[in-house]
Amino acid sequence: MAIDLKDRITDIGPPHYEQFLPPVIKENYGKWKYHEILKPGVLMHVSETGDKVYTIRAGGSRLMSIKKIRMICDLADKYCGGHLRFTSRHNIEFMTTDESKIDEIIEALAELGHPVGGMGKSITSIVHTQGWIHCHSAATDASGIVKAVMDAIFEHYANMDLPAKCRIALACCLNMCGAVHCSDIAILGVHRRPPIIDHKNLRKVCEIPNVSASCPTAAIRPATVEGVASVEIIEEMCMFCANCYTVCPALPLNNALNDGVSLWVGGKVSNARQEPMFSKLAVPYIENEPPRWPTVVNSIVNIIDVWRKDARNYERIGEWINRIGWPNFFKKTGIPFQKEHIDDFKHAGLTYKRSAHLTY
Amino acid sequence: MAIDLKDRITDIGPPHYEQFLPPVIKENYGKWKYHEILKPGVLMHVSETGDKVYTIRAGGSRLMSIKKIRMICDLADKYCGGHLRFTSRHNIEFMTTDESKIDEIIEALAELGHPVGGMGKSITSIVHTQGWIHCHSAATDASGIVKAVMDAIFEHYANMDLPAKCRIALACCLNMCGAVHCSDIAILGVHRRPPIIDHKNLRKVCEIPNVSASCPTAAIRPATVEGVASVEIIEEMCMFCANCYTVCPALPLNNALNDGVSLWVGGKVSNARQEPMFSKLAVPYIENEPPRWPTVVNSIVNIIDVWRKDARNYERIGEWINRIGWPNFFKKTGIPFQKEHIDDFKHAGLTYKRSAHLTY
Amino acid sequence: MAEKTSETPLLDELEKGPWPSFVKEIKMAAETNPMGSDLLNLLERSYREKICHWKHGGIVGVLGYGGGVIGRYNDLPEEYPHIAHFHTMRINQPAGWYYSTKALRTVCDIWERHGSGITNMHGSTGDIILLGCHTDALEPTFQELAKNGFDIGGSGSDVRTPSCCLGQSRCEWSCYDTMAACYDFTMTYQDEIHRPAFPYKWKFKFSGCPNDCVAAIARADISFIGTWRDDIRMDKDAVLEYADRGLDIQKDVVELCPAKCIAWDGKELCIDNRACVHCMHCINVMPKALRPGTDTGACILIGSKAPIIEGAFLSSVIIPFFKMEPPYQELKDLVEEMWDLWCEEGKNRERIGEFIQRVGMGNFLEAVGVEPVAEMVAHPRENPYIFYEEYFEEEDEEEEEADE
Amino acid sequence: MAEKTSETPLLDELEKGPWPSFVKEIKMAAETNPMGSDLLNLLERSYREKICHWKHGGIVGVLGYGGGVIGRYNDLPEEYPHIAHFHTMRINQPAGWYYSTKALRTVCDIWERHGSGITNMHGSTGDIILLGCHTDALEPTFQELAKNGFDIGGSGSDVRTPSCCLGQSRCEWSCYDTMAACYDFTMTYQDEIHRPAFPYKWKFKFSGCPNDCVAAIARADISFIGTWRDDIRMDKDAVLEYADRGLDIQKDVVELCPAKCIAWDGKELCIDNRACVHCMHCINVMPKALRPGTDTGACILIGSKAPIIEGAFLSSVIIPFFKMEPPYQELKDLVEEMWDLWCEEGKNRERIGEFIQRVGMGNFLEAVGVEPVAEMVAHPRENPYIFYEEYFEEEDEEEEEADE
Ligand code: SRM
Ligand code: SRM
Ligand code: SRM
Ligand code: SRM
Ligand code: SF4
Ligand code: SF4
Ligand code: SF4
Ligand code: SF4
Ligand code: SF4
Ligand code: SF4
Ligand code: SF4
Ligand code: SF4
Repeated sequence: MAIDLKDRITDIGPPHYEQFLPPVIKENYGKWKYHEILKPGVLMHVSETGDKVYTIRAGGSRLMSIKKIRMICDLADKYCGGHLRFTSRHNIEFMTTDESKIDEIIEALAELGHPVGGMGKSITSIVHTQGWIHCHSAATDASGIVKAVMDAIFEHYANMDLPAKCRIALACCLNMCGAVHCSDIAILGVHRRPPIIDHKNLRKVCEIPNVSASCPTAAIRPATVEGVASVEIIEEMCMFCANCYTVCPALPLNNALNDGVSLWVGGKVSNARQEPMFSKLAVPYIENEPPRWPTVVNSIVNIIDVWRKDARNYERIGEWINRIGWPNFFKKTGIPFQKEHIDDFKHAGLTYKRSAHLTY
Repeated sequence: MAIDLKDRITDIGPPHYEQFLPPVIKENYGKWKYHEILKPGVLMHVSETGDKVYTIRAGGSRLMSIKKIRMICDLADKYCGGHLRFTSRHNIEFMTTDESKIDEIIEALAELGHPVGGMGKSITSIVHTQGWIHCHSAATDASGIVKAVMDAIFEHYANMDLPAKCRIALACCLNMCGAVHCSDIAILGVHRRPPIIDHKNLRKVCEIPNVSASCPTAAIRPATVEGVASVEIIEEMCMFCANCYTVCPALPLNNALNDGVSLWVGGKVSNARQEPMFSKLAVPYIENEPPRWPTVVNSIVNIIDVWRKDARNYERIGEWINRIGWPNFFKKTGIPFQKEHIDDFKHAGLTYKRSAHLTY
Repeated sequence: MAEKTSETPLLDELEKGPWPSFVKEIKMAAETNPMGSDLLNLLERSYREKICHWKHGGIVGVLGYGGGVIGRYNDLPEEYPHIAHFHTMRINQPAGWYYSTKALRTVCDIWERHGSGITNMHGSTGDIILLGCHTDALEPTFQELAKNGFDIGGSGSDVRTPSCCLGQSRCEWSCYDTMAACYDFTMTYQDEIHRPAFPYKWKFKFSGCPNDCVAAIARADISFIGTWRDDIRMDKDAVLEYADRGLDIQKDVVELCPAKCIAWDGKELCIDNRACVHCMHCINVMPKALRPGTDTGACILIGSKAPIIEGAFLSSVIIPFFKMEPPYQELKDLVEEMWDLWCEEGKNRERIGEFIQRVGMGNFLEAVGVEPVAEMVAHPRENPYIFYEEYFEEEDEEEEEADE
Repeated sequence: MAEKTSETPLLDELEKGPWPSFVKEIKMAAETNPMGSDLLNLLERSYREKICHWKHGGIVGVLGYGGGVIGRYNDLPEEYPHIAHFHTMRINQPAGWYYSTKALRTVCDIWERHGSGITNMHGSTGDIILLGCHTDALEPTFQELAKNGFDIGGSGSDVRTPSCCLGQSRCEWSCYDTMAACYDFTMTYQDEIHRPAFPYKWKFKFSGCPNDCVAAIARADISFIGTWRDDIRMDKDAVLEYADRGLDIQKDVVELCPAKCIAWDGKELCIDNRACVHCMHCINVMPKALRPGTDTGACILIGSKAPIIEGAFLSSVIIPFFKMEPPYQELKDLVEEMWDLWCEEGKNRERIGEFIQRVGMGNFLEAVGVEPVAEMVAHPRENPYIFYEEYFEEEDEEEEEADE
């Protein structure tokens, strides 16, 4: 295909945001004074100037057709002067200065299939990744589990009935696209079988020294197999990280029988109260159960329920566990504690219980 | 020397403790009910049986001549029915059931040069090691600094005038004999110059592969030097741990010009309130200043003074710092923060400040 | 009877329930574009077989750019020919994800002409993801987008599209103008976004306050988190109003303050601002009564990333407080200093966070010319393995630098 | 004029001041034994030159024992001939460091006859240290001591002399009989104390309660820390007495409770014992009012050590609660199980704590037959690098053990 280099435009960067701001936002930029959540999914910001803007937050499915985007544009044209925004968690926000329009907007959104909520002490959209929709590395689907989980915990999206915010995220493999590692609840796709080596092609598609070097546990060694130069993998050294597969397509880890999902809890990002924390392993493995992953869904519902009943006001999951202790988390949720929960990576020793601070 | 094997006694273990217990201790063993500190260095334990025992704790110098031990035995014979004990921190305890004898015992101890104190919210004896008195590895003396420091902070030994207990320990090299690594204040002898290799003798006294293997940073490599098999050391990889010297006498690290002392703060052992903690680096290096190490002494006096004035009741040094934050510790004590304070060993990353929780 | 009513019975299950359904979205796209129906069918197959059908990506892209397109081919191209090529294009979102419907419609129109009509609004890094493009369509899509003001983001070892919270545009807590900063850095580093030249990826994220609504501390090689140095502003009447309305200030604010620096006697709230660690909690609970101070700026942190391969990191403090004023020259100088060092000494696929950990924070600071300060550490070292750098020699009694 | 009044002007400085002076002690020893004066002079020289004059130890000892004597020679034997040999003998202290004056005098008499007359009461591990012995005198000293009931402790790769807090002998908080346990373990492992056969040293320490007065958690390969499972015993009147005497219970007790499980309304103290983490603080502050419960035992932790070479460790929980009843057979079985594994697979100079870290706690537990429980970790893993041990094969759909 011939490319016309003359008129070609590059390196222009994104459009400047200013042109997209609703007038009330532009005029009160930097002048906001306080806000209130008027009801689930509806936020009022009040400016030093006395101006007010009402924000209606609608759940997004992230994967959107252009048809839907156009329908949403219609809505924004009708009620919001042709402006809208998305949030850092894939939700869609409609802003208006006209308080009386709030309910109409909510109704219109409902017709489009987009419920309003996810504010304050609630669960908002699940940050997630590609899964079987697009990624070669996925150990599970993304959008499907997300949909199943959100359906099951929808009441906590639509109502502010939790002790604190609860942020759920999903990543379909250990690359962890998204902030999965710091989520109140993280759903993580895992492989459990070492790469099945495509000996015939390996040499053609990958450089053997690079492949060996890519393995963090040094499980991969150059080897001649059935006469061709290839590699061998010491299976019991493999921790299924897929770094080798990222580097070399002849080492696929995807495996229908063994891939699945692990659950992690207690992470957070904000500095509010306790410092940001990583999520920790709760359930090492649940097999893939498409289309609605009932075991994953039930496990999450259970964790949320136990937390909801046991936590104090403003205690996010990790903060709650820090107070009651991990042994009580396992006791109260009924999740069995296993060998897999005990860290054995580089800093493992620092995760052992190095005091006699125990409950009985 | 001929050894008579017939009557030789071995593997008898220590004498059974029971024979050494004062009668009141034996009779009330396991029946104690509560205690009170009557005044500095004097403890009263009350038994379920109504019995009481008074304990007078005298500072020990740890290094003791048999002459002194005999004098102390005389004292114990006179006042304590011929019994006494030592504590886990080298102090000497005299027990009596006769409250009226307490002051006499204190006076008699004073005559022997052994002051009474070290209980409750005070500083007790400094746990320490051999230093130049006996160890080949010592980067500083032990008993000398300990004496100088105790003289300077004696008021806090003799009075209970601190926010909480303060436990000081000294180790004369990185082997850290003693619980130096978990002390409120730790004094640690440090080498700062890589081993000076005795090429001529190395091969004779050590096995070269063992020597190379002993270095945790792989700074040591076999090499032929001036015609003899020996090793070479990549100086900028040396962190002065002396592990090679422990394994091989031909690699001495002791060095008059470069050896000295580092100070560490904020450790604790007990589970009371906060969990046990390691001490952290406060002052990376102070040169050896025998006989009274004034810079070490002044630095410690300063840290104790700042803590004493700033801490809340029951806050040990580490707990106090955990509340005010390390930046404030450095600010308030005036100790400069340097590159050396930033960890660069295996788990270094976990010591970086991974949040925006800062004071300004 | 052999023919079932639907070809995607498993996926159809995911049309049920209150949450918006991505399956419905794919079906909408499929109405007008066969890529959509191929995708639907292939996904149904994945649901049946419990495995994905995408091959390891190849290198595809647009002329002169080294990233921004993720190549993707399915492993059954005969059966699903319309998505034999199914690349994604990462398109820079506008800062704060604000759009006019006009701009959005333009993107839709272009994507209708050239691609699958399926998008992600947005990807995890923040880009508009155009999902499903044939190799031949990449360049025309790009040029049409460019003519309409949109550009491609990053992938591979380059700067990724920076992102930010909505900041001062609608949030009263934003301690600097996140959208302005994000835009400015994005424009300054166009070359680094489009032409990968680093050991690995580099992400900028900007949050206006310590609530960190873009999760900057968890997933940016450099994280700018707004904060303030002076006192929390307080409206005493509004405090009482919250108390009157039933807020248990003692339990819900005072006792949760991590610095334990708030006191409340039922009438007055007292904050020891020198002890405050700027966590935002009290402000979050009483937005009408409390606000960050007016001496505002950002705490700048470095090095967060996902777990591959050293384990996940959170960013760590490198500049405790910085007045975020354009053109941010000092910051850019520092960023470039860090890049130079990392490019010179970083290993392939080594993120800056891993690099710092490998060479040591102290050495890193020295190399980029930043003074160590106590704010950079949670606590000083616990181990005694200090690399003292100089020693005296017997001969001269002079301090010598150990050669490095 | 050339002759100074004292030969040890530097050390003399350390005779001043209120704290007991070790210099005076050496001088006392020097009165009757030339080893003392040689030591004094050599130390003065070290003070002048800022360096020690001891050579790396050689292997010396008593017949049939592999440890307990630290060989020491000075590097200037011509000048300091009496301490050319200056070994130390480590003698087991009695549990709890109680003595009769008779026994102590006996030790002194023996040491007067054979050694320098200088001791450490006691060494850091807990032994009586007889400081300064000629090689020839080792065996006679040992045999005389043995005849009087004393034995030699450990050094090198063996079990070191166990030690304990004074426990129930004088402390109301002791949750088990520390002295009995310490004595029992010491006697059981005589062979392991005297004949080194391990990869490295092994230390037992016994503390009666979580105050941990022998610092067991910081410096024992296995640490026994007393604790209780039932409720803290409370004397309500005594609580009020403390309050009356001016104790600020809210500030000094309630607010410092790490479990935040105490409430005080000015009249009654309420403890949520299921949330209590058994830290001892409230009990420490009000010993007359509060006491540990009566269902007592010990929390057993493993693996602490000084920093060489992996960095210092604290011991970590291996048995959350154990009823400490003689003959402690289950514990001894576990200890021996651990020794077997460590001897088999430990590297030379690798402490058990380092060994566990290297092979992984999970694998270690499996090998010694202990079930993993959540009490063993501060928190579960944060990284996703799980060694799943089994997987299904396509052919059989059966779960297969990956061969190890
Ligand atoms: C719109 C959005 C920013 C954006 O530029 O897109 C946003 C907007 C607001 N955030 Fe946020 N946050 C947004 C993502 C986040 C994230 C990032 C994430 O979840 O990935 C975080 C960090 C989460 C974490 O810690 O794991 C975040 C942590 C907070 C917090 C701290 C909560 C806590 O207690 O830990 C607050 C304070 C509060 O809600 O009281 C907050 C408060 C707010 C306020 C009240 C700020 C304001 O004055 O306007 C905004 C509405 C709150 C609400 O939804 O309840 N925002 N907020 C993001 C909406 C996401 C969504 O669609 O649900
Ligand atoms: C599209 C996206 C997921 C999504 O559905 O939103 C994505 C998709 C991929 N990521 Fe990612 N990453 C995406 C955001 C992230 C994030 C989140 C972020 O940027 O805030 C992270 C974690 C933060 C970080 O950078 O560490 C992330 C961490 C990774 C990693 C691990 C990097 C590491 O240092 O640990 C890899 C592996 C790699 O680079 O080889 C990776 C690799 C990949 C690749 C290119 C797969 C590969 O191995 O080649 C995925 C292509 C999938 C596909 O077929 O489209 N992706 N990736 C996100 C980009 C969309 C966008 O531009 O807006
Ligand atoms: C005698 C001795 C045990 C022994 O068998 O020898 C002992 C005896 C007592 N300790 Fe201890 N402790 C002894 C070493 C320790 C140690 C070990 C050490 O320092 O190396 C610790 C851990 C230190 C640490 O955490 O770093 C220790 C931490 C405690 C604590 C916890 C203090 C805290 O707040 O952290 C208490 C409780 C208290 O004092 O309130 C305590 C309380 C006690 C009591 C009150 C127990 C009792 O009811 O009898 C005893 C007298 C207290 C006093 O001296 O104030 N004892 N105590 C040790 C005396 C050492 C000395 O001569 O000074
Ligand atoms: C005598 C004593 C110090 C003292 O003055 O009290 C001592 C002295 C020595 N220790 Fe120690 N250690 C002594 C208690 C300790 C302790 C404390 C304890 O046992 O509670 C520790 C820390 C706890 C631990 O075990 O980790 C300790 C950790 C070390 C280490 C580092 C071990 C490690 O794994 O990190 C070494 C190095 C080695 O083993 O090669 C060491 C090595 C040594 C050697 C044998 C030097 C060597 O490298 O060969 C020292 C002989 C000095 C001498 O000339 O007498 N010593 N050593 C202590 C024994 C007295 C006793 O039996 O009562
Ligand atoms: S998390 Fe893994 S599988 Fe999912 S999109 Fe990212 S790289 Fe692909
Ligand atoms: S998956 Fe990871 S651990 Fe396993 S062989 Fe590949 S690179 Fe090594
Ligand atoms: S700390 Fe070092 S120098 Fe001091 S006694 Fe122990 S091994 Fe010897
Ligand atoms: S002192 Fe330690 S780091 Fe230095 S060469 Fe010797 S073993 Fe290696
Ligand atoms: S990070 Fe702070 S400034 Fe930005 S949107 Fe969130 S709360 Fe507002
Ligand atoms: S911002 Fe956080 S630390 Fe500061 S006063 Fe408020 S709650 Fe306390
Ligand atoms: S550890 Fe506990 S039981 Fe032992 S002496 Fe100390 S306070 Fe008493
Ligand atoms: S023992 Fe410690 S944790 Fe338990 S109630 Fe008392 S102070 Fe709280």
